Amino acid sequence: MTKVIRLEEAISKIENGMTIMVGGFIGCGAPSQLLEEVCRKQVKELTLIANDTGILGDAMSQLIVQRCVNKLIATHIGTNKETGRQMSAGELEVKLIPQGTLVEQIRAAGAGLGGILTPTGIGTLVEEGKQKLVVNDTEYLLELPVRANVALLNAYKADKAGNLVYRRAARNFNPLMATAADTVIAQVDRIVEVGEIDPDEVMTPGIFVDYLVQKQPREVSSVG
Amino acid sequence: MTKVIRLEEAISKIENGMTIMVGGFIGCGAPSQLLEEVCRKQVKELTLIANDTGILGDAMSQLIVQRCVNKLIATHIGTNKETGRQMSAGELEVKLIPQGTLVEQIRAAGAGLGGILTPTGIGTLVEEGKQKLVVNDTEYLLELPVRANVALLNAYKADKAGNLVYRRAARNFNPLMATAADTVIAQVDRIVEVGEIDPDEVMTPGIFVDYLVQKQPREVSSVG
Amino acid sequence: MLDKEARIDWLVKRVAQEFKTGDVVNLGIGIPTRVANALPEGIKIILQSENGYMGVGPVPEAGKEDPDTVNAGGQYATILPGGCSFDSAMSFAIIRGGHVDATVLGALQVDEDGNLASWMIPGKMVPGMGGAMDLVVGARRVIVAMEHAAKNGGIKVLKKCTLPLTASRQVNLIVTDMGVIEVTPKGLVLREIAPGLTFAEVQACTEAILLTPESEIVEV
Amino acid sequence: MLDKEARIDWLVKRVAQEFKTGDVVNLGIGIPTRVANALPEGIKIILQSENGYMGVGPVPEAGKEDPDTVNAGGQYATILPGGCSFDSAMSFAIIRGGHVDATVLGALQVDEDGNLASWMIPGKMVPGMGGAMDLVVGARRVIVAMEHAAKNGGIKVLKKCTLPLTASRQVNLIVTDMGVIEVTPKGLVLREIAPGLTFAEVQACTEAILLTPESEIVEV
Repeated sequence: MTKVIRLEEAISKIENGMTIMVGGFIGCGAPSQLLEEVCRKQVKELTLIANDTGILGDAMSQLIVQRCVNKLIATHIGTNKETGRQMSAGELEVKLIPQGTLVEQIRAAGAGLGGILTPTGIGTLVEEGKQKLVVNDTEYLLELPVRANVALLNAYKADKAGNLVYRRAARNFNPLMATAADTVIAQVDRIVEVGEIDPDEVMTPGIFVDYLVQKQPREVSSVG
Repeated sequence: MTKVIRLEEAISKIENGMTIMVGGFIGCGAPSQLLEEVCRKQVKELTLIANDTGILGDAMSQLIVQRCVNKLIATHIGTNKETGRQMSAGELEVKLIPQGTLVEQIRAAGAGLGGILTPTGIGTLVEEGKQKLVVNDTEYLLELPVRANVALLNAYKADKAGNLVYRRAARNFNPLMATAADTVIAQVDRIVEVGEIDPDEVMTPGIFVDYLVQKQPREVSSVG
Repeated sequence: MLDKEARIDWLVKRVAQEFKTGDVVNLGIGIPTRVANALPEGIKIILQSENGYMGVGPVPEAGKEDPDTVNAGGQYATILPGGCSFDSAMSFAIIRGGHVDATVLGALQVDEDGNLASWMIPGKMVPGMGGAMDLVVGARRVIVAMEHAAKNGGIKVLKKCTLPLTASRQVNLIVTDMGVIEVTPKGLVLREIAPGLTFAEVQACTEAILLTPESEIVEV
Repeated sequence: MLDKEARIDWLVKRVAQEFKTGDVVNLGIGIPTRVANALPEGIKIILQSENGYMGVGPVPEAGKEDPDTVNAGGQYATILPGGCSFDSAMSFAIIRGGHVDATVLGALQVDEDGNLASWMIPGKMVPGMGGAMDLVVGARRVIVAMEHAAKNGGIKVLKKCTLPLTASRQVNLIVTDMGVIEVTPKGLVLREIAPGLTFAEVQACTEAILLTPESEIVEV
């Protein structure tokens, strides 16, 4: 009963109308091949939770361009002009959240917390509709957990038990999202046998990960 | 300006009456040589925040036996009978906290959160004096941040910039406490040059760590 | 009737039948720990140790103990291939976040509402709750594994716990050396009786009223 | 008066004088990024990148770019020896938890109460706040580094911000190509004036009333 499955089978777990979380930060650490398959399959009416919507042209941006998403929860959309255009045209519902808050909301969902108190956003539009609490004379916003049906992640290395290792800045939201979705799918550069990763090297325990997809090497197109 | 200092100099940062956090879980991952020096120096009236008070005879237990502590915040004291004795005799103030709650309280202090909502303790004595909030029809306790003047940690490896690596179950509370004290001191088995630890291997960023103390090898006493 | 040790063996084996391959399980100290060695042929579960790792293995051979690898009871342990270590925040995120399929733990008292008392006897024994409160609230299934009666003969399966609670209404199953009791909205249902015992004998050692699997109140 | 590029250079060098060795600093995109290359001789600061690492180094040589090592603006970057990588939870624990000594960032508007607007112009430009709101609330010191006037000549240092705020009352210092302005409980104090300018010239480009270092209201 291996966790390693084919790309098409992995993406078949995502149904129209689902909420998905996608790791990555302006493309770095985003599961590009999983996203390409979501676009190819034309999954629709998704709610997308991600730091951003990539740079116009990359795999993440295509989720928006190809209109797979009708609701977006993100921290920054400035690097993909199409997201702003669809938002302004009323075609895409967008909820912008401070990055540190989104991180904690995802973590809270994964960790079974009912919410966290953050000072971020006090005195700004972010306050709207939220409960405020005062602790030790400081005002905080109560921010609630955020979870998804499916998380799409990118990892550098995995063993067949699903233990994940990330590399450099490609880690970002990936390990948090691994804890906060019903189904967790990771695209991995290198899949190794159980026992080949030292216990201290693991960044996401395998119990969180349902499916692994081997990332396919691509030919680098020569310039000119 | 190195962070590596002598044991005596490190422990001189702790003054009578301070609040200290100490890593470790029933001795595993506890900074034994730092604790021995606290006892030797007879620092007094400490508030101690730790998972437990060790096993009678080990370095952690000696903090209690030698009466360095007059207030204890812990999750479990069953492995050190002297702690229970002092508590029953009214000599030591003890506050028992669920382990997952203490973890999040320390993390909240380090992460600038005003508190977290946990379901743990609802319907028990742990509720007493705490604010309850209902989120999505579930009751939660609001638990507040816990921080200290000084954190005493144990790590397996460090570079001279203070980046720490822990080993196996000796990690436990150490990385959390590193974020939640004004002064952070780590006892380290192996101190290496800056650049010798891969960025992805680091478990506690060096910016959190003020001082490193080289752990001294001890002769293993032969049995019998 | 079986002798005491055989009854405990029965209990341990019976708890072990509750799992399927891949389940993430946290075993408490004492009787619950023995469940790891009583799994049915072919069933492989993943054991979590709340002090910070996944994939608890067997006790190490003499001379191969690693001081950095101990279990939550402080005893030397091992980590199996495919296991991983983490800090206490991740450990309790796993526990509280519903990522542990079952926790098996002992009890001082348990009652017909699924309340559990396991962490203190006021004025007498206050070891602290450690990770138990989080485990009982967070695990998907809470299984109490204990001797049916206290050492002094005192009754432990009650109408209402009298000791301070570990958690309210979280226990799903009570497996003792006398039988297997499910906590249901109607009350405690005695699903199985240990070899050689009768329903009446189990009820006689139980304060709470036990229901038969047909869920009717039984005249004792 | 210096030409525009020289005035920006002055601004960047002036911001760089605010740090001491060992300071943990987060630099925003644009003018703030240039501060890294303008530090006084012998001063070494530690740069944090909110997407997940500490110890931001110089731009990599051509051909040595690592797709996993980019800065928070998405450009290729490097990690210096002694640096370390982490997830977004740790990154914002560092930021929100007060472990960043200073953040340097641009602004659309800033006012005499230390309010900052930098993340949106309603109906026109809504890129989102990214990590800015956390940085401004969490960093021990918030330094705004920007051109004194908007490209269209509009005034940016106001009595009261009119755009949606990034944070309330968090700005400590405003360094522009015209001068260095400290936010104090009494109001904005013009501590330094860029070479070739007069107090009156700076005030003329500023809606908020500027105070002299002697903290008296100046007749312009």
